[in-house]
Amino acid sequence: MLERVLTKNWEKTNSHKIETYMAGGGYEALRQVLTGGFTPEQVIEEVKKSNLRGRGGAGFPTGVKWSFVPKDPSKPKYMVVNADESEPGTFKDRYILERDPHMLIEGLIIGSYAIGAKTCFIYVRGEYYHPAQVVEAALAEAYRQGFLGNNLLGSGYSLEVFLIRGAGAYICGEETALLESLEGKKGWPRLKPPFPAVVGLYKCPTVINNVETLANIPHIIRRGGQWYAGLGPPKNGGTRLFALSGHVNRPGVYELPLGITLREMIYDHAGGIRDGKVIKAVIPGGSSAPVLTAAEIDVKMDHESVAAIGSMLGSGAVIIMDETTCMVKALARITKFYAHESCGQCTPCREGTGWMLKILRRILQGEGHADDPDHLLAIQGNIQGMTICPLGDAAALPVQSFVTKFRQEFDYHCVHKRCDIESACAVPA
Amino acid sequence: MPKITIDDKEISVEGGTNIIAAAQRLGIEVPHYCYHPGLSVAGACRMCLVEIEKMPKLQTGCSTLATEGMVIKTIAHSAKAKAAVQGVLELTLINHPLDCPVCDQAGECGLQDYYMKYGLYNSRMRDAKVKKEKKASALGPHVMLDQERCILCSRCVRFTHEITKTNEIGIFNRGDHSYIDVVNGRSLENNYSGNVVDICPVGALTDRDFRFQCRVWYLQESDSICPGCSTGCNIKIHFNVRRRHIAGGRRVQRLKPRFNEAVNQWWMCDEGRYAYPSIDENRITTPSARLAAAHQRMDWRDAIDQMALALREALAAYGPESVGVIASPQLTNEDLYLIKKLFVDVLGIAAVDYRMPPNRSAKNDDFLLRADRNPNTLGAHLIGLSPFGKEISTPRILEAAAGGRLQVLYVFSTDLVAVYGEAPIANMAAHVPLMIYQGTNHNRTSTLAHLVLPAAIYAEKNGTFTNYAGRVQHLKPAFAPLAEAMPDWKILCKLAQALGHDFRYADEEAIFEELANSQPAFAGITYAGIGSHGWPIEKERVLSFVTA
Amino acid sequence: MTEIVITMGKIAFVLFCVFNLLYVLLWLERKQSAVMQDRIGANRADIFGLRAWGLFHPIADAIKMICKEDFMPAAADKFVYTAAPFLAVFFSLVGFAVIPFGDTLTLGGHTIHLQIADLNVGLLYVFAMLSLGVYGFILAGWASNNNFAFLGGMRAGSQMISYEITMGATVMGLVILFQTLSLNQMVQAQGEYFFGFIPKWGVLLQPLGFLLFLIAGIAETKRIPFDLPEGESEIIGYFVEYSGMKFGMFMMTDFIETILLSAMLTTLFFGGWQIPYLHADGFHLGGLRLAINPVLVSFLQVAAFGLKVFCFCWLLLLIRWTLPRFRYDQLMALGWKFMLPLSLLNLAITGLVVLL
Amino acid sequence: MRRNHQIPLGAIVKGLALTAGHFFRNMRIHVAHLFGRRLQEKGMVTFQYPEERRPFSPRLRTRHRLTMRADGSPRCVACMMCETICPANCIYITAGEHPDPHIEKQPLKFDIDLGVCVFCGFCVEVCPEDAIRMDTGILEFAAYSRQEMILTMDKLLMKEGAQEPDRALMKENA
Repeated sequence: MLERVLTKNWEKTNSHKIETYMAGGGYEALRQVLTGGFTPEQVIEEVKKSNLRGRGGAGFPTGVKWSFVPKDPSKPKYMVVNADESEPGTFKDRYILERDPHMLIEGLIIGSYAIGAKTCFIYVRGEYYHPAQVVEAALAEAYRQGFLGNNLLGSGYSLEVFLIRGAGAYICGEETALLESLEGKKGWPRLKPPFPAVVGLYKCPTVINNVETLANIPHIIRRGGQWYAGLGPPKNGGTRLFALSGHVNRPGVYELPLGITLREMIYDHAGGIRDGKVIKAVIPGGSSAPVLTAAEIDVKMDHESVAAIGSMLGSGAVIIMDETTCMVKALARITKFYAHESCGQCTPCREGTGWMLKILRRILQGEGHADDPDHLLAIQGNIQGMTICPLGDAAALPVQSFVTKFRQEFDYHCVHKRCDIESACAVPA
Repeated sequence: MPKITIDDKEISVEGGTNIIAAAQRLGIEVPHYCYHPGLSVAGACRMCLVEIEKMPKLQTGCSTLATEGMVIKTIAHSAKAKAAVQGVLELTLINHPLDCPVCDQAGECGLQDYYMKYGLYNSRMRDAKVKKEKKASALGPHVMLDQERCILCSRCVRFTHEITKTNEIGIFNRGDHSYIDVVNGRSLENNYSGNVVDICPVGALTDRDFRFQCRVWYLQESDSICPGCSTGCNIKIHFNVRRRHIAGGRRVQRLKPRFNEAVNQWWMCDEGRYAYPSIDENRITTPSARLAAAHQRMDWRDAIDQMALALREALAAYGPESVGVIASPQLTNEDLYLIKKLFVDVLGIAAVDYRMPPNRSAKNDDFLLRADRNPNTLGAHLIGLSPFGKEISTPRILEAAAGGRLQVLYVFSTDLVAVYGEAPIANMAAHVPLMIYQGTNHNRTSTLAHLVLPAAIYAEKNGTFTNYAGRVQHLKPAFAPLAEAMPDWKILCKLAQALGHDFRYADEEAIFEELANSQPAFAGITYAGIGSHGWPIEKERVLSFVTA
Repeated sequence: MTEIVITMGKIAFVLFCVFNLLYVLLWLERKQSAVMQDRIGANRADIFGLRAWGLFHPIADAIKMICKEDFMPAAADKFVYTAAPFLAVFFSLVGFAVIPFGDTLTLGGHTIHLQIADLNVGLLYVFAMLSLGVYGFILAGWASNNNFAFLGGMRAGSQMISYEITMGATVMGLVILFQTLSLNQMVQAQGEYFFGFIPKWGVLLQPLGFLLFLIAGIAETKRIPFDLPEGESEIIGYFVEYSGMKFGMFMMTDFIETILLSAMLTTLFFGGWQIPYLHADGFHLGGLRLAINPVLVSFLQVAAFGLKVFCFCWLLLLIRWTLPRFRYDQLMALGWKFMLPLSLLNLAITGLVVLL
Repeated sequence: MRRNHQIPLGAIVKGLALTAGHFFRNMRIHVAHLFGRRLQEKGMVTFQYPEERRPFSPRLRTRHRLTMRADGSPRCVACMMCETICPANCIYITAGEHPDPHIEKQPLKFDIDLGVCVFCGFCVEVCPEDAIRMDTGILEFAAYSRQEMILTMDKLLMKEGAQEPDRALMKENA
């Protein structure tokens, strides 16, 4: 059977307690790094070797990202943990925060050490009230144990960690918007370049990592990058948390190696489609990823393979839809989310998402025009690639994929002014 | 100096220049809304997208800096960029109300301009526009807000954040419900609030003062210099003399700042901006003489003759000590030079000064507005109209007048009553046989004067001001003087001729030429050299005169 | 004394007739042109609601002209400017002095010749007066001190000279035939008959002469198609500066000359007051005789003259409302290269025929 | 330069015959009409204007009017398009604030100087609010002074005391 790296403690009682964590070998990696003579460069090297790629969605190699931080000591450096997990369909970080927060804390300490940060912020999604409490408690435990604070384990290295709760904006999951939010401003993404690694929080070099990414660090240090890289296919080190939701019999978070096929994931692990229905579509990487049809579920779930068929692995949130789903309604629901969450800073996303939602709502109300699907495609084309941050693309890609792959459903709606799949295909409020 | 290629044209620009600015130098327009050279880059409107070789995505011209060998195609050459810009413009317009007929911005509106150039013309928008809360509401004493017209370019927000640092305006809410408003019930009240109207590319922020006064296409413009303080902000006078039924026949409709890197950049203060009504209101229109209590209109010829006679008699009977002249730093260098030439050099009068006791309540505001509310104080000084050195001789002149030692007191554009109070000036006027007031507007001093002469106001004048930093700047006339008013120098020439001195000048430039030849501080300066951006007199020269 | 009274009466009668005809012509000018053009014409001037087909319009015209501002250009020659219209009217009116409008009328023993003055050089007199009339126009043009007016005056002068020659040469044919310059004698001579029954009218004796005289006559009156001195669409002409009644006098001159021309045509070519076969004592035709009271005969003759004049007036108006204006070079070419040679030819043939 | 010096005598005679023909024909008919005969034959094209009126073409541009909102206020928002396009410069608008912020702007004064107007209809064409029309059917607006030729907003709005539109004639042809 597959080795469980991140989820091995989850079923234990009091898995969030430091005792439980330390009993399973927790904080040994930290000890190894701080007292075992690891230099920050060596840590980065080990992480590079592990082929660990960012788990937030973009999949950028973590070691490489850390190495971008300038060595220049004139400015403070910051480590920021992005726990603003808001993508619809994604709930993996929440499990780490709630069930094994110390794995994250150990990871962030090692990461901060590697980039030379003296301060670390954990930016937790506002709605994650309970997880935030758990992490807060875990931080207190770590301070008590001397893993945080001044002169960690006598190494001379000091680190302060602050937990900050967001106010509920999806956009603050975007790293520069998150930094703005941290600085106390409106969560508007920044223009890039400059990238945060050079000009980040308070204009200082900043590394922003996803919760799951950092949770992998202790394991990499303890068991070696080589071992970690071997867990997955080439260039995709380690296992990965997939959040399966939708019309499957057993939705939930699954730790699976990268490269497993979507079919295996759905039928072998999640117990197949509920009520024996036929699968219709799958969104493989969070609601912003282009949708896949039932014919495409033999794809291997790693960044390259998914990208090859025009979608993306993203945050590993797999949403499964069966034959009873009206794709127009599904798209309207997704679009509503992005229209609601668009920050309003740049024109295409601000105006385009709202317009697309209005059109989709109109189609659902039976007032669609034959050329509305074409308009949707044209509008998404005017958003995609034109915006400051990826939210524009996130809103545009589902529209593009839904309308092109399920065009007949949209046309049916527009021509017949009703739905032929769901008898009560209501308009999302 | 990176060398870049824009639309097949090569140009070398300084490092750090963005693509919009580089293209501008080549005369290529990159459409934009949120970018303003005086503000930080926001990159929000997405109108300035250009195609850059070796970059897969379109880049914004505002935030992309020129780097060596960059090959850029603007919408004129790139179909991809053009389609993108058209798409962005379409999105900008979908929620914009169609109220151009009532919008003051119409005619100088970025949306209208770009729509005509790059618009799709056929609307695909079938759905209702987003309604916002504030339609035509006041944002402050000078600025009107219409949230629906706003395209959220954030220029105004950045202006109050970066230039005035007052942070009154913010963008609230999210997505297509975003709107601009003032923060926490504050009001947009700072001395530079009018500038947000200038930088607003659409009709979201309009000028309350200009509201519904005149459609902008009726306006003509003329370059001038603000006479409000010694900064001498470069301005444009927007006036309407073609359709006189508009705005009650007022000629000047508004003032706008004119870019001058060395003086005011893109900005001007509200105090200067809204001071224009004096150009058309309460003007002295004809020469008049005070008979008993009332003033009676008279001919220019009679007025000049009367002055000349009085001066000649006073000089003959009582000598030059019997004449006092109070000049004004509101006058141009040309006017002041002639005052000096006529009264000091030719007639030998010593009691000539232009200085008033400083107004203690006026302060520099660390940006544009200066405590000295006169545009040409340094000019008057450099011309040499401070004969008693550092000491201000105005009170002495007035004292002499009140003591009956003056036969003629000639006051230029200075409201003595405002400075010294009504009673002393009335008393003084009663003791001088002839008090002449030559100025632009009626005031209490003109009421007390025995002879009132109408002078042209700055908008009607050709001439130069010297600002506090020694920059000689040229103001051009927007229109002819009102009614019978004449530029001060012409009045002085007529007076000089009536006194038998051959003062003849073709125009203001001829006077300035003589001034430049005779006054070392102005040596080498010509109107052509001043141009539209002014001529800075070297600092050492200015200092040597100020301290001398 | 009686002679003077009778002469005064004749003058009054002629002026009465001329002015009334003038009045009618003013009305006719409007009405005839309207009828020709399928219109109704001026009909709105009314007296107490009575419109009378527009007959009151000439009155309205007169009132308007008299009430209008009498404008005079500052640079005009005051005296000449004022005198010019009077000259024009005067010379056109005095032409009527020698026109015989009837034979004789015997009343209470007095035999009255129905002609104001029977000059033996009557024809020359008319031409003389017509020639003098041009002074009115030239002086009007000159005195206005306006280039366009002056141009109009000069055009009038040159046009008069050009066509007067033709006119004179044409009439010479008749003079040769009738052997007299007296208009009355000419009319008398037209009371004879060819072959005993065809009236010996000038038009039959001189058909070409009639045509040439008609054309030259129209040119003399300066009316369309020879209205170059006016030329409303180009220069407006010698009266451009005139207004009010002074302008009205020029207008009157136009119409008086039309009447004079009609009278001349009648007198010279259409038997004047002659009614074929009507003699002093009644109708004579072959063996037929019908005695009529001589007074009635005189009346009939005067009426016949009037009718003929009226018919010519009608014809002149018809021409005026039908033809477009000539170009100036065409006018001159027509006068000098076409009409003058033809009139000389006419004279030569007539002379030859008479000689033979 | 070649000039045609020929006198078209034939054409002159033809022309005279034509006009004389009309004269006699119409005289005959006019006289017959006087006695109430041959009324079906038309002798002239003239309409006896004040007594006898022709129906107007619906496209005819007649005196202007300003259209109103339901509450009787002008639809005009004083955008000055008409004033701007007017080739005769005969429209004089003074704008002011409207109490309703959704209308925002209204004319305080709206004068048209009919003595200057050339009736080109550009103002109607250019109006974005359908606020000005030239469909009143009023063609008679002679006045004794220049001042009376200026139509004020009240007159243009066809308020009380204003000349009534001659709509009957407009409709006949519409």
